This record gives sequence, C-alpha cells and structure tokens, in this order.
Amino acid sequence: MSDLELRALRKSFGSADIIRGVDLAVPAGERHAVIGPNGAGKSTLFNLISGAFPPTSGEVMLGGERISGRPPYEINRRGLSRSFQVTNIFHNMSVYENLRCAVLWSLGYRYTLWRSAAALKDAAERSREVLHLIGLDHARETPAGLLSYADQRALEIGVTIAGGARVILLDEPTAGMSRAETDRAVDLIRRVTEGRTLLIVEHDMGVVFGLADRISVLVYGEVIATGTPAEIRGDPRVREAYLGEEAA
Amino acid sequence: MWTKIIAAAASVGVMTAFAAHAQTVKIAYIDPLSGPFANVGDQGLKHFEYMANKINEAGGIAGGKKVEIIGLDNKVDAKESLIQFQKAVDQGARFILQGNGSSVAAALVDAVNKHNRRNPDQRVLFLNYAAVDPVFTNDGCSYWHFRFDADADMKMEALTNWLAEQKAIKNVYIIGQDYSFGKAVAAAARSMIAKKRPDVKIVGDELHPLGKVKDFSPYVAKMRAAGTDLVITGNWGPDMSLLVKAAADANFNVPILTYYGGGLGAPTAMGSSAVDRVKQITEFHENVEGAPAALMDDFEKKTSYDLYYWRAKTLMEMLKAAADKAGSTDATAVAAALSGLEHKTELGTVTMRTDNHQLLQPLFISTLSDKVARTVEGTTLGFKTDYRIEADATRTPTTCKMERPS
Amino acid sequence: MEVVVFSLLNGLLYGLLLFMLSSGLTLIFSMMGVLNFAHASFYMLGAYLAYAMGGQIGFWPALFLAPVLVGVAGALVERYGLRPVHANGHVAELLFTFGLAYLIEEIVKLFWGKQPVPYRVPDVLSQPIFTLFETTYPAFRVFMMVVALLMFGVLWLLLKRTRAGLMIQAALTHPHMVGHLGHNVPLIFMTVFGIGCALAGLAGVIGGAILVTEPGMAHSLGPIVFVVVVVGGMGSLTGAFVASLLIGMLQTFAIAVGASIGDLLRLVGIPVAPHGELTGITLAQIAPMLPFLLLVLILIFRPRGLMGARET
Amino acid sequence: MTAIDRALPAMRPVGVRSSPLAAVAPWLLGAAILLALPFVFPSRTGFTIMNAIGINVVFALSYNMLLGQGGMLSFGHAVWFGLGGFAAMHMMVAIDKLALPVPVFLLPLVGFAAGLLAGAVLGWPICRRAGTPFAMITLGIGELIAAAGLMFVTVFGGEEGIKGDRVVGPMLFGLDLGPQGGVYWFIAFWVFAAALAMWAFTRTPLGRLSLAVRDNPDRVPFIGYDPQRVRYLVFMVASGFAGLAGGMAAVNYEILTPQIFGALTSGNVLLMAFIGGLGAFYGPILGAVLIVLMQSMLSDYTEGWQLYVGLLFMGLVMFAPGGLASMVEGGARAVRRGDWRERAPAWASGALAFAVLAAGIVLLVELAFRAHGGGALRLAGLTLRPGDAMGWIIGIALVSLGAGLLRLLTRRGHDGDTARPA
Repeated sequence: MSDLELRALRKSFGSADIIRGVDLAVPAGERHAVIGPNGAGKSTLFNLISGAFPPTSGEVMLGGERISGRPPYEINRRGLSRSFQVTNIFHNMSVYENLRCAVLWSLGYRYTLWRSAAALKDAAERSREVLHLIGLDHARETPAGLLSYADQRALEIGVTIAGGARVILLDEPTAGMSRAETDRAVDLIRRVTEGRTLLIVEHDMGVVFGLADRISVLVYGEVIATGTPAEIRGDPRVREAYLGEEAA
Repeated sequence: MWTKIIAAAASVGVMTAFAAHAQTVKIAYIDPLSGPFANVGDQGLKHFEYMANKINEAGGIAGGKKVEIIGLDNKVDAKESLIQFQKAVDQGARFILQGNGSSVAAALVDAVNKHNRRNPDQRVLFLNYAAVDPVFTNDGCSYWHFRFDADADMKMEALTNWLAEQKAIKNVYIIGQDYSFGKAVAAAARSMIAKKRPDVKIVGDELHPLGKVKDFSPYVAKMRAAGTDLVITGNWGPDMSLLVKAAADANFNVPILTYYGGGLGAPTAMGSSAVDRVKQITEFHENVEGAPAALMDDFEKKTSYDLYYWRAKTLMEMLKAAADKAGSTDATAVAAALSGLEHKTELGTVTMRTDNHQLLQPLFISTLSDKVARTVEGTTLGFKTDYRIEADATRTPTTCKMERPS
Repeated sequence: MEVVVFSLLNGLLYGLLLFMLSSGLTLIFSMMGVLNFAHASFYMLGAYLAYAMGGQIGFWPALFLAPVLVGVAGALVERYGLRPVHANGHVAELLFTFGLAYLIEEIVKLFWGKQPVPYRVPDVLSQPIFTLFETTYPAFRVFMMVVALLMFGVLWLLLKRTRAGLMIQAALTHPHMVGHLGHNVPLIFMTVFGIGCALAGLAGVIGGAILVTEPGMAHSLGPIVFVVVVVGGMGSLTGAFVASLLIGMLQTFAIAVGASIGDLLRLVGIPVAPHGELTGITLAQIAPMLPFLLLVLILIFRPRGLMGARET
Repeated sequence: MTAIDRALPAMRPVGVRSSPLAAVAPWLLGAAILLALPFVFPSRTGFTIMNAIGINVVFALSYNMLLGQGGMLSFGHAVWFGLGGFAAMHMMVAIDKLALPVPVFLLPLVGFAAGLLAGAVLGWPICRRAGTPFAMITLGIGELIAAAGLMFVTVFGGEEGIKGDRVVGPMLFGLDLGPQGGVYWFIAFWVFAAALAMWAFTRTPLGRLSLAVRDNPDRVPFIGYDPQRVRYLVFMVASGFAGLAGGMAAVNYEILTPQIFGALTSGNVLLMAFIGGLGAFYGPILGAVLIVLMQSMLSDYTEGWQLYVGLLFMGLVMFAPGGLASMVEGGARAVRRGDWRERAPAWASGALAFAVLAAGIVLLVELAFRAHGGGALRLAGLTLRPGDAMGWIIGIALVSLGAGLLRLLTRRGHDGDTARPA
C-alpha cells in the first residue's frame, strides 16, 4: 500500500492554475524525488500535502487516510513532517530547544503546563539523539540564528524528523550549499530517513539521482513522468522538457 | 532625573522624620498636578496657597502656628490618591484638601474613615472643596468629611427656585455625562422640577459617555426638534465647550444652564459662542455684589489666575476659626469646632451644618456676558448675576446618619 | 424629518472630518505597515500651529503653511525616529509611535499650556450660510466639507492618474515589490509619511476650529482613526472614505434614534423589562462605543476590512 | 504582518544544564530582599509605595507573559486586571456581609480565577488573530470594557466604584491586614508566589512552545502544535495572573473604580514591561519599580514626570530595545567573560555622557514648565528663571555636550551599556 498518495490534486490561485491534476503514489519506505523547472509548482505541491493551504480539488491520502483539507498540525500529528526551502527554524531558541519543541507532541505531551519541560526524560533523550544524528552536539546551547548556514539547514532537517514522522518531505535541503556541505547533507538525509518514506524536492541532479529510488518530473503543474532514475534519464519527454535545458 | 529618583527613593525612608514638627500645620492638597486635569488642580492649589499665605501674614492659626499647603499629585486616580494620602499622613498632614472627581473623593472619604478607625492617635480631616456628589453628605456621610461647595442637589434646588419664576420656560432638556455626577444632576432636575414647576415638560433626558462625543450637533438637532426652552447640563470640560459651540453653530438660542460654565478654560474654549447663552450656578463670580476688588486684583497679580474658588477662602478662614476656637490643631478638636460653625464672609453668612457637615452659603445664577466690569481668562467675557439664592434656601433634606466619635 | 436631515448633515460632517484625519494614516499604514499611534497627534500639531501662526499671518496663509510644517515634522520623525526602529519590526514601530503620541502631547502642553487655546475661524466663515427648518448652518462647516471632498478628489486623482500615484498604488497592494522596481524605498516612505502627516495637519487646522483645540484632542480622537483605517481596509482610500462616512452616520443616527436596547429587543419580539440595567441602556448612550464594536467585529470576521486589498 | 517582529529581544534561552544552585539563587535573593525591605523603608509611605510596586510587579510580569513570551502586543491588559480585582472585591464584601469563613489573604486566588475565566471567554475571539490585528482587537475590547465599566453600576459601582474592608473574615498566619505594614507581608507573599509560578510556567512545555510561537509562528503547525491554541492558552494564563494582581489591588486599596479598566492602566503596564525589558524574566520587575517610583514620588518634585517617562520610553525603544534588563545582562555577560575591567571605562564614559544629556534635558524641561506658571528653578544655590537666557544656554550646552559625547562613544564602537543582548 502506498504511504502517501495524491489523487487528481489541483490548486488554482484566482485564474492561475498552479497544480493541474497530480496523481502520485509513494510506497512505504521509498525515497521519492520531485524535480522540475522553476515555477513548475513543486513548493505549492509540498504546501498542499503538508496542509499549508487546502487544494482546490483532489485528495491527499496518508496511509490510506484522507488528510487534505486538514490543518497542518493535524497532518503532522498523523505522521507527516516537512522542511522548508527557506530555513524555517526558531532563531532565538537554542539548537537543543528547537529539537525539544519538535519532539514534544510525538511523545504525547500536549499543551502541558503542570510539568517542567526539563524534567521530561524521554523528550531529553530523543532530543539528544537527534542532536547527535545531525552532528550539532557541540552547538547544543547556541541560539539557532547564530549557526552557520549549513548547520541551520541540518537543524531544519533535525526539527523535521525529530517527531519521528513516518513520511518526511524535504524541500530543497541542499540549496545554496557547497559541494562538501552537500555531500554531508546527503549523507545526513540518507541516515535520518532510513526506513521512512521520503519525498524530496531538489535541484541538484547529483543529489536526486544519488538518493532517490524513484523520481517524478513536474512541469507546469503536471507530472509528465514517474520512474526509476534510469527510466527518467532515458525518457525523451523529460529530456525535452527539463533535463535538456539543464544539460545544456 | 536619576538623582531625583534616588532622592525620591531615599526620602521614602526618611519621611517619618519630618512628621512630628508641629509648629506648622500641614495641609495636604491631593488633586491632579499632572496629566489632562493638571490645570484645574494647579488652579486650586494656587488658591489655597494664596489663602494660606494670607492667614500666615495675619499671624497663623491656633495661637501663631503657620499653615503650609503640600501639593500631592493624584492624577485623578482613586488608587493613586490613596497612595498620596498615606504619604500625606507620613509627612504630618492632618488635613486633606481635595475636590476633583467624585470617585477620588469617595475613595478618600472611605480611606479617612478607615484610617481614623485604625489609627485613633493620627486622625485626619477631609475638607472637600469641590466634589459635589450628594452622597457624601447623605448615605455616605462621614464625621471626618466637611464639604465647602454646594452639592449637586443643592445647586439644583437653587436652579429650580429660579426656574419657578421663569414662567416662559415650558420645555426643559436635560443632558449629562454618563457617570454618577451626570446622573445625579438629571435625577435631581427631574424630581425638583416636578415639584416646583409641574407644568414644565422634560422633553429630553439624555446621558452620553464622558469625553467621547466630538460633535454635539446631533444632540442640538434633537433639542431643537423637541421645542426646548432651556437646557440643563452638568457637563464640564470639552463636553460642555463642544455642546455650547454646537448650539451656537446651529444658532440655537436658548439658555444653557451649567454647573461648570465658568470652570477653568471654559470661557476661553467657548468664546463668544457662549455669550448670553451659558448660565452657571456658583457660590461666586468676580462681578458678584460685594466681591472684594482689592483681593481679586492681588490674587490675579500673584497667581495669574482669576479668583474662582471663593470657597477656598471660606474654607481656610473657617479652618482658622475652628482651630482658634478649639485652641488646637488636632483633627478631632477641629472637627468638633467646625461642626455647626457660623462664619461671616463678604457675601453673607455661611454655616457648616452639624447633621451632615455640608456648608450652607449663598449661591448665584449668572450669565456669561461681554458687557461686564471684570472679565475672565484675559477674554472680554465675564459673568453677571441673574439671581441670588440665600444660604438657607439651599438647605436640602439629608439621609445622613453620622457616626460621631465617643 | 428635521431630525433625519440634520442627522444626515451632521453625520456627513463628522464622517468627512474623520476621513480627513484618516486618509493620511491609510496611506502610511498600507504602505509601511505602521499603525501610527501618533497620527492624531499630528492632527493636534496642525491645530496648534494654525492657532499660533493665525495670530501672526492670518487664517488663510496658516491653512496652507501649518499642514506643510506638520508634514515636514512628520518626514523628520520618519527619517530620524521611525527608520532606525524599522529594523526591529512592527511591534517596535508601534511602540515608537505609542511613545511619540505621549511625547507630543507633553510637548504641546509645554509650549501652549494645558488649557484650551482660543482658536477661532475667521469671521467670514463663521457666518451662517443657509437656514433649514429655522436652524442655521455655519459656513465653516460647509467649508470643511468642501475641503474634505476636494482632498478625497485630489488624492484619488493623484493615485489613479499620475506616475507617482501609480507607484504608490502598487506599493499599497504589494509593498515588497517596490524595492524590486529600483525605487528609493526609504525616500518613498519618508515622503508618504510626511504627506500623511500633512493631511492630518490639515484636518487639525480645520477640526481644531470646529471642535476645541486642547492638549487632550489627539488622545480622544486617536483610537477612532484606527477604527476607520482598519474598517476601511488596507490600501483603500475609498474604503477609508466609506468607513469614515459609515462611522459618522452610525454615531449620529444612534444618537438621533435614542431607543434603548430593551426597546430594540421588544421590537423583535423579545419581551424584556424596559428599564433594567442592561435593557435601559440607550443607543445614544453607547453611540461613541459603536466604532469599537465595529472594529472588533471586523477584525474577527473580515480582517481585510470593507474594501481592503489584503489582510491587515 | 501576522508574524510578530523577530528583532525585539526574545527571552534568553534558559540554560538547561544550569546547576540547581544557580537556579535557586535568584529566588533566595528575591526572598531576602522582600524580607529586608520593611526594615529599610519602615514608614507608612515606604509600605504604601512598596505595596503599589508589588501589585504592579505581578501585573507587569503577567503582561510580559503575553508580549515577551507569546509575542502578543496587547493594549487592553487592564481588562483582566480590573475584572480580577472586582471579583476579589465582591468576594471581600461578601465575606463581610455574609460572614463567610474565607480569609481575605486568599482573595488574589479569586482574582486569578476571574481573570482566567474572563480570558477564556473573551480570549477566544481575540486570539483568533495575531500581530497588529490582535493588538487592535485588544484596543477595541479595552475601550468597550472601559465604557461598560461605567454603565453597569451594580457590578462596578459606577464612577465611585466598590469599597470593601480587608479586616474581615478569618485571619491567616496571624497576619493583621489593617495597617499598611501588615498588607506588605500579604503583598510580598503573593509577589513571590506569583513570580515563582510565572517563572515555572516559562519552563513548562506550553511555556517553551509559546516562545516558539513568538519566535516563528509559521513553523509551529509543522511540529504538531496549533499556534492559535498556544496563544489562547498563554493568553488565558496571563489574564489569570493579571487578575491575581487585581485581587492584590482590591485588598491593598480597599476600593476599586471602573477607572482601572482605562487605557491609562493598559498603557502603563506596557511601559513598565518594556522599560524594564522584555528579554529577561526579571525585566518587568525593574520596570514596575521605576515607573511606580516616578509616578508616585517623582511627581512631588516635578509636574513633568510624564514627559520624563515618555522620553525614557522613546530613548529605550530607539537605542536599547532590550530595556533596563539588557544593560544588566550586558554587565553580567562581561563579568562572566571576565572582561568587565576593560569595558568599565567605556561604560563609565557612556554613563557620564548620558548623565550630562539627561541633566540638560531636565533643565530645559523644568525651565519650560516654569515659563507658564512663573517661579524660578533653584538648584544648589543657583537660581534660574525661565525669563533669563542663562538657564536655557546652560541647558542647550549640556544637551549638545551629552549628545555629542554619546555619538562619539557609539561611533568608536564601544559595546557600551546601551548594547543589546545577542
């Protein structure tokens, strides 16, 4: 069964159709990449899936349950977590605090006000784990806003996966990074998404082809092809619409 | 500034040190000295300081003690007044002067009552020179509170005495600010008009929120539509100036009977729009027959205000008389002497009632005019007397059941 | 009939005064996102300056000079006060204007004292201009209406028909885009702020004479101006115009009707005691509070305002 | 517009690893100060002022819960303060009339419950918006409640308010609430308890999340929390503590008037919290102390105290948005880093320049105030009249000297006492 499924998803802003009927099924455990030229609607697609705004029509199914139309926090609680293209973390809070806030709900703490956050052993343990996983042990008490760009991106991923979501959406996690930083980021993504379902939007073709089990190509709000990296490389429509330009 | 704050903080600690000096009799004046009503508070303060000086020049009270007025800023806030009250007691003041705002007065009456009960050795008197809610000399009366201004009911009593003779007036419109004073004026007007002029119709009885109305033209339109011959209002400040201006703009020429038409700044704000239109009921205005010209000239020269609070003079003179009579400046002794005290002023004899500690004094209805001898606030306007009500005619029944100290 | 006609006239007058006061704030708020707490303080400055200058050079020159001076003062405040604070975000800006309103009031008291000043219109304008149902209508009120309508017309034309206006229009609806067009955004902000303040100053020159010129005049009008801007909607001059008239009429007619809450309830068939504490409250009593009720309701149910281009 | 600004100082991240002693030390110090104060200022005035400060400390801390912690700028915080106060006052009257066996000492809890309840009811629509619309709604609600306060005489007693007597009901801890000194211990207890509770709140999961909402409300839904819900809950708790402060006021003043709902009260608490500093938990305490002193003591010396408050506020908004607390923090950081010796000269010169500037401003303002009422300014044997040029010249010289010095110092890039916390 597919972990994440999009059915005839559409979104228009006024008269502009941004997403024009997308069908996509991502099986559990698959690393799936979405590529496409600028303005193809990749970020809008992520916003629809994560509930940032509702689709005009169509549905998003998570583990067989319809999640489209629900607010983002409910979608998150059902096990889907996303990162953002522009770093979206809590700048004035320490790295550790960022992570601890991100793990709370998944550990069953609601809007709790009768316990000390510092005394929650499981939250502390999980936060430390993630801290170690993203390699920021040394920066535990640093305010997130003072981290280097690459570290901020790592924290972005950490905040996204900290809650233990089954389905992870990463929006251009390596944008703006150097080669070496990108390699480290890919390695990190590989490790933190082990055994989970991943949907990733990425411009760096090296990353995409190195990481993804399957790839979908989004052009002008439509998926024109879905397949393994090899199939996509060989697809003439893809070459024409997208890869051709990239290669040139 | 910082040094001042530190000085202020330090003085909290040492203040008690000043308390005991009894050579001067300290009188705390608790009224707004900053904020929107600071001008009114300052005007009052200048009156009392001037009158205190007069008394000191004439040899002081109770065998040569000097009086000193201490100005304390209460920002017309009840809570802040209580803070200033405690400061006043600490500084050795056993007499409190206050007048602006019935809410403040109510808080102070209550505070003085509690204080005198809890601290019988440091009793304090509250000398109210302007808060006119009738409650202070009726259900809410206190042995420690003395009022030197006629209350809202007494002024209405006087107004309706005049109205009883004005047979041409058939329709009266009452408008006031939506708070205790405005309501008290309206209630008094309704009951007393019904008693003295049952033929007069009250064609409008309106309350509007305090200080929120910018354009009174709609109200004036209603007044005109109702065929109004006389408007009665307890409004003060901008609420009164704006009402008068709106009436003038609409060429609505009926008299507007006010409580505070001569209040500080009002003649300036209303200007010529108020001439022959605005009437006031007060215990004094500068063109009253018998007003001491030399005193008014000297007062204006020294303070740059017009003499407005005649009752400040009456109050200070009566305080002196009471202290002299008691031979002491102890609050309990002065209170006993003040209760029932009769006193002669240039305008007639005044009496402090024993049953509710309300001063009875002659009142005057006057109209703002541009043809008078003495003008106010540097304008060409001044008040001229229409009608005099004798002190005894202002007596109203009281519900006061005073608890007297044993 | 008489009451209706006069209520209309009075509502119109008050509404137009509100519009004069709030048009500048609409420009400022829409473009810079600054809900200027001190806007009514510039209105007060206009009144005081006109009073001060009127004594020297007469009313008519002051009518033009005072708003210009207020505008310059506004531009200086923007340049040396607001701009440095801008980096700290909207709350800091809001706090800045909050403090500024406080300071301007204190400074006005320092210069002109705490009492009302005798600011009057010239005799020409204080004559009655027409008589209706035996009530005269003073020329000055008509003059104020004409000025307000002219102001609306001129602003509207400037915004719709000139290059600078179109640019400001664009900035009103898409403030972040202006920078991309290569325009000098700080200069535009300063100019808009100055012009907005000048408009408030003009409202003060006229409003101060109709109402009372005293240090509390800004404080008492400040919140109402916000109501107009928020109810009218972000970036909409027409919205501010409509909202001003709406609030003017609402208040005036609420006074004219004079029914109590109990009366209204009984009108729709709910039998209640006529003089209870709640049911005895009349519309006239709560008239001045209606704008705030409107403000709260609009913000909760229609945050873009009546005609706003985008959410506040 | 909806995102609250990010550059205002945020609450300092609380060190998770700080030792137990470091966490307890400030509270021990606070308790010691509360115990010592009555012996330092034993006069009636001293108690009265300290009681007023105590009430405002709790009120300002509750305000900072909204603004400093939750990023909600409210212009109507007086509503909860007032409602809590009136609830406690009615209870106090009931204790007297019905001889209820409820100690007056516990009345702040009634205020807390009333504030919480009112915050829960009215907060529901209010918290549906954030940022500037939120601020505007609170302004509107504040005006409406203030007007209603005068209209409903049976509940709020009209202009003259409701009076009570605190010396009724059973005594707790053998404390006589009659004299001001007795009330002090009541106030001190509740200041300590409320501050501790509010500090504890910052450490709960909800407290941490409210920081997250303040920091970046757009991200919060994607970690599973509804930011609107977080704001609403914080709003309720803050209203509760404002109500508690109101309950303290009811006992202290024994009278409450609807004036309490006014814009002045709401504006004052904003001034206190901001001047003290939103960035540190103790900031509003400093602000409350300073503002109450200026309001109740400085007003004995000058009618211009409001102008000084305004100038102080504007100066901080422009040059030190972290408030007084940021200066304390700056000093503490330097001490921790151990470089305070190097910085001391810069601080001293900065303070000197500031003092010169302030002296000049004070001189000019005082002269200007005297220009209307007459009278001369007497200072250390020097008599300056507003009519003479002398005073003005000195004032202007001092201002230019101070401003010039400050400019020079900041140009040189000293991390002076006006630096903001990182």
